[in-house]
Amino acid sequence: MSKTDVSRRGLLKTGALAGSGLALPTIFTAQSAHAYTNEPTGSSVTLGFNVPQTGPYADEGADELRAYQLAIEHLNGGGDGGMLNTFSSKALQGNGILGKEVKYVTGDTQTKSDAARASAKSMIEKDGAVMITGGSSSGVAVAVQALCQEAGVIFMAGLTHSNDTTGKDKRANGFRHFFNSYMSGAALAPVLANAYGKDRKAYHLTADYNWGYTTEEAVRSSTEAMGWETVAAVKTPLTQTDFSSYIAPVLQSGADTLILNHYGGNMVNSLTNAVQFGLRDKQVNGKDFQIVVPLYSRLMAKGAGANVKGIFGSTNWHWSLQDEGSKAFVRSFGTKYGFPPSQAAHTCYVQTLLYADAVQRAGSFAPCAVAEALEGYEFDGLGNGKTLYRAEDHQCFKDVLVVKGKENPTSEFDLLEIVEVTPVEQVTYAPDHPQFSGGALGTCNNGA
Amino acid sequence: MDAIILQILNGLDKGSAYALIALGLTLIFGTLGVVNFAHGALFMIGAFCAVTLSRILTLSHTVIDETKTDFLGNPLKVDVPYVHDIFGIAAGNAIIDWAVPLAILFAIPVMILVGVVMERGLIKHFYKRPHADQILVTFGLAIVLQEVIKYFYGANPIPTPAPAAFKGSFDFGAAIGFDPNLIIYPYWRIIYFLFATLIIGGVFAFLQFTTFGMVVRAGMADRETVGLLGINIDKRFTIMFGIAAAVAGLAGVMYTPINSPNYHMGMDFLVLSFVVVVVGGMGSLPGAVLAGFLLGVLESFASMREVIDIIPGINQIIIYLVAIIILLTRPRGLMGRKGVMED
Amino acid sequence: MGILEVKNVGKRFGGLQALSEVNLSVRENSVHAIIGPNGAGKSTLLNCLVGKLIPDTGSVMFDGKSVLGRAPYEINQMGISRVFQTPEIFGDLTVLENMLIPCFAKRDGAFELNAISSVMDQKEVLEKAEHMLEEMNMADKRHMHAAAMSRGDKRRLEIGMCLSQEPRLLLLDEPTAGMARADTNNTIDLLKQISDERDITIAIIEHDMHVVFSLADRITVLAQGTPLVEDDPQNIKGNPKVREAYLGESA
Amino acid sequence: MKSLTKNDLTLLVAVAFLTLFAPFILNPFPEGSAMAQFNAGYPDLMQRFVIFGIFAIGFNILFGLTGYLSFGHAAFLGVGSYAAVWMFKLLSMNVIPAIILSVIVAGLFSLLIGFVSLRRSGIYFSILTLAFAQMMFALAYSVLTPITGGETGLQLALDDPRILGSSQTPEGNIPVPGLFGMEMRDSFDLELGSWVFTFNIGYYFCALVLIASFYLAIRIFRSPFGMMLRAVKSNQQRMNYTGLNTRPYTLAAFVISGMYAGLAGGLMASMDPLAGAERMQWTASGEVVLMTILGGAGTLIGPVLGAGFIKYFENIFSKINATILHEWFAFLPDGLEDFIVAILYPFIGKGWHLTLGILFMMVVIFLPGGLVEGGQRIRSWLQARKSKNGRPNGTTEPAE
Repeated sequence: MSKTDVSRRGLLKTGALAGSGLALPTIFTAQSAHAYTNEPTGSSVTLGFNVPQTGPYADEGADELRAYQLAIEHLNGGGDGGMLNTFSSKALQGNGILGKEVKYVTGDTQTKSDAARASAKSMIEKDGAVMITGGSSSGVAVAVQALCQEAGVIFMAGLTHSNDTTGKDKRANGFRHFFNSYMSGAALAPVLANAYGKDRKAYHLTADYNWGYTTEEAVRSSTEAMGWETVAAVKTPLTQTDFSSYIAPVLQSGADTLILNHYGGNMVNSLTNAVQFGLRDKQVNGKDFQIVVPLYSRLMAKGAGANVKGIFGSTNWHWSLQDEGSKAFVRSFGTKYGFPPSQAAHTCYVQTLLYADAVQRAGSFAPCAVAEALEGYEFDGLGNGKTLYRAEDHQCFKDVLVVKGKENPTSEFDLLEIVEVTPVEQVTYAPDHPQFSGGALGTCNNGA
Repeated sequence: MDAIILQILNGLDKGSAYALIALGLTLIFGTLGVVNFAHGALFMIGAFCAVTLSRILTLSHTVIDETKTDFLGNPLKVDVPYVHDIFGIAAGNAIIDWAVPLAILFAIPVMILVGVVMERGLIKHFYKRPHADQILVTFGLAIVLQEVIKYFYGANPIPTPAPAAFKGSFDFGAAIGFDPNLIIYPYWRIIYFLFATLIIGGVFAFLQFTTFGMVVRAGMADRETVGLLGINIDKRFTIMFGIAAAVAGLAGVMYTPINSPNYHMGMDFLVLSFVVVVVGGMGSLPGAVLAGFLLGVLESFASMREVIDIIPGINQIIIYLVAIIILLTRPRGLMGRKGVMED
Repeated sequence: MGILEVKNVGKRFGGLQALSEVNLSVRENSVHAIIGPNGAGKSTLLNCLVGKLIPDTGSVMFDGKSVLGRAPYEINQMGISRVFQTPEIFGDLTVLENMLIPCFAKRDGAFELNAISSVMDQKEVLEKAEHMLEEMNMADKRHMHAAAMSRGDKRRLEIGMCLSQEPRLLLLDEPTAGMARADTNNTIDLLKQISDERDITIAIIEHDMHVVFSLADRITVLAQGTPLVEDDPQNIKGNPKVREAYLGESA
Repeated sequence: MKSLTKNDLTLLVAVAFLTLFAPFILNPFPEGSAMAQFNAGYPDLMQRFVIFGIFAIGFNILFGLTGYLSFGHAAFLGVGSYAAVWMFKLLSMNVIPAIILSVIVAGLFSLLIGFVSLRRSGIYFSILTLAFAQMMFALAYSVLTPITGGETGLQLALDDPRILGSSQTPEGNIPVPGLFGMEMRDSFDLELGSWVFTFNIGYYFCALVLIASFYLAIRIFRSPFGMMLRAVKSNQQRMNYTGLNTRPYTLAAFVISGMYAGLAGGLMASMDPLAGAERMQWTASGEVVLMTILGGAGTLIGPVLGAGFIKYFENIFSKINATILHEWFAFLPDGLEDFIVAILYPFIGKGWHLTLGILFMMVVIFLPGGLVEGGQRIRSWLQARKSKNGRPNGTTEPAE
């Protein structure tokens, strides 16, 4: 019994030791000694690339990482400079950022919000990253964005398409270059009305989670505004792999258009299933049955193979664009890696450049200074034409591409063709648009 | 009415896939007494047999087409499959087109080999270990197998279409007097259903009518007695494992046109197939098949929008809900024997 | 009126009538043996007595209270302990722990959430367990894993565990099955000693006539699910019906 | 409160030492050195070590003692997190009420699920727990989005009502979880030469909770209740015929381990106020099974070691990429360097799942007692060597 007393006293003692540590700031430097989180003091600055390296989106993550490495190379003055040469801002000199050499660390999001936050935290706490970027899903983007807000670093979102990222879950330290559900709907609707007529009955299959909800809502309201009718909207589980029981009843409902609000593996499977059912060979209400995929990505198109042929969708960017910026980027990416970049690679590359440029213009890595430099900033030459980083919600406004699956692809990367470049005016919305309501940016956080 | 017929049809089709996977799982459990968490991985490897064969068939050499350019402005490199050179373009394309059915022939020896190696190399040492250990080691194996596949084939799904001849769907409704287009079902899924029934029937016939099958059934009933009779049951069980692996593999091969295969498809099916086996009753072959079809049909009904409108989210949980209800009301599943897996 | 009264018990498994019209009365403080050829229904009867099976018909009264429909642990708490054919002990636990568990069960009942105090602090229970081990001559093995002991020791331990609960009725299911002669004799001596020294009733199911006639005060012969005769050992030995049905076969 | 045995006391002191000095132990390499990437002494990972340690300790009370293999324990961690975040949103940013609520909520859920699932044993029990957890995950991810935040997870917002405390800080930010004015995220750096050691308040809070949880686990292991649980695993038949009702014992173990999971979930939310549905998925439950087995099921220290091992793998090992490998082997001739990197590459960095899978198989095959058994084998091997050198040795210690 005396032994326990020893252990209890021992506990108290060690507890007191820990307590005394807190009370001795002369030995311990509290982090508040820095002006902001992870202020780079040496000759280099570290950026954190948080991309899925394991799990179903690993290939997309790998492409994002390639783009980041290319961007770092260009920022440090290596390679052919890529889009630095076409970027409207000439602040960056090719000598790093503010003269500091750019280094990077990587983390694995596993496409899970918990894991993504863990890897982001590790890059912030252990590796001293001053900015976090990347990701290939909205859940991850929103989670990491909130984390960066708390930690006091800048978050430059990668591939995230949900309205919420710059809508109800927006944060002052987070910025998104990628387009969103609303823009997809707004860009697609006129093209669809043009191609398929204004008298259509649509059947939505929607992934049963946040991104699915916002995409369905956006596409629905835009197409209904064009005169389409929505016959039904059915939610499908994230873990679903065989969509036959959802697709089989579509024809019975009298719908003549199927809209697949799915992404990734869900989209590959639902589209494959729908095409397999021969829906596109059918005639309903005297019209050819059609399928629409609001958000396309190249990896998804690759997974769905020949099934994408002739199917409309939207993307943020495509390598076949012929503006100078896109051409420069495709050239340096293609030369380095042997194949053209995906839209995920593009947005990640651009986000890195935009961040570096903002720091350069602000003259500081302090998140609030960077945020201020990005807010309301207008630029060009990065592949999407004239673009605005809107101050109210930190969303980029730029042209949106409506694409369609190519009938005769010449290679495994040549799967989509651009149908229309929807001008930015058509996809712009008011900051308080109902689809983006709730939530507030808050104030920027420099951290401790 | 038409909607219900359609979902029954659909449920039978889904169920045939579940039944096929659960059948192999039960076969292994029933004969060897091993809970094989790597069974989903066998299904996945089967699917990748189809991918591999189609890759082999499309092995190419590059020809430079000077008239076209690639995305960087260089002359376009065109891949020409060797089968084009050997059989001519038309015949070559036909062979590539039929890669999935051809993969059946390719997969059978591969899967039997995989199964036998797995049994001799690993499972054999776990007959006497607790079920928990078996679950854990095969779970580890499943992780390893899927990571190996991912290393070689990437994380993205790989499209593996059915032959062009099976494109489109059959109009059941029109055949039985409904309006056209009300009850349609894809040809390939009908083929899958028939294929599954064939395999299930084949396995049952094999166990019922061959001497080998009789010994195995006796072994499933009472392993020790058969051992006492001096029959080399272990060797037969190895073969049985190979057969179970082949069944899982073939299920995978034929599944590729339905869903593009990816490295985690085995894990996706794993939980579900265990639910099927447990609902059917551990160790009962007819139970596994029955439960497969039952869950397939119920899942189809639960995904009807009329049902979801009444009970939101039911499509998310139906499988688990059924599993819980059955296990609580029928402790040994639908057709399970007493005393199996209760320690 | 015996301490255990079995009246008209019948049990059917599908097409097999395992027990029918079983009547049995075990007198207090006696040693009562139930014998019979294989398949006579001895084990089924035993399972009906301890709550593992519920008979289709009839009644089983222990000390004037019905045991039917009660769970095994409840029947145990009424004062019936059971020794199995193959010793059922806690193989992963030490011998001392094996003995502690029935002692705790005796003191605390069917369930007690006693998660904070250490086993080693429960002085009176510890003492009782140690005492019982000594009585069983196993004190030197107290830190051994129970599974590592010989079969005879396991049997002793099991009997000791049952006795530590101070049961009024001890049921034994072929306690010497598979034992060497020496172990069998030791077990017989042990049971004799128990029966002599304690205020306890013993019911034993046994195959081995040597054991039966060494121990029993009274014997019931079971054949094809129904009692053939119930009498004193000397009368049983001479009973021609028994010789024919049972002893004749085995001789 | 009576005595712990000498072994248990040593173990407790060792755990206390390891956790309290973790900032030093986990940062053995100087900042900026090539080995610095193997340092694990940053707050987030240290917090994870101890939080998952608590989770695994709790899981072990169920699995290690009773042998009931639950494949749905992550669900309790999940509901614990949700409860804590809701507490932050509605009541106050103090972690104490949040953690208390998460333990209670997890306890209630485990009572309900345990009551139903424990009607069956063996693999049927595993499947029942798996089914419940998957249902909870699926619903939390989709239809329950208003309560759980769905895909993005439940997080704090600038307009949370928060009865005790303010919705926003004066600077217009969301307040952070704290304990009577100490913010969980606050850290102090100690620089000694080129070494930097970080002391984080949140970590020390978790560490104290871990030590308390570990102490409680020792008490449970050594209590009559713990002995009964081991008896359940060993022989349920004998339990029943000894007048013991096994069901309440297993249910109590299930609820206790569920509450441990809830505690871990509450702590996780206190360190990082976001609760995602993925932490309830069956793979997350599988992870805690891996931790417990890898460390050594049924032992006291094993689960803590296993948790640390897997989290280290996930967070440190996974970050080694090809560039770093090339740096390591740069001293070799080019051809050889590429060759070695090519061989190692599939197993490290993003291939860490593969290595973990192989390792896990190895442990199950060769070391069923996990790392603890490995340690014991090494120890007895060393002792055998010692005694060969002339000193006789006593019996080996009973397995811990």
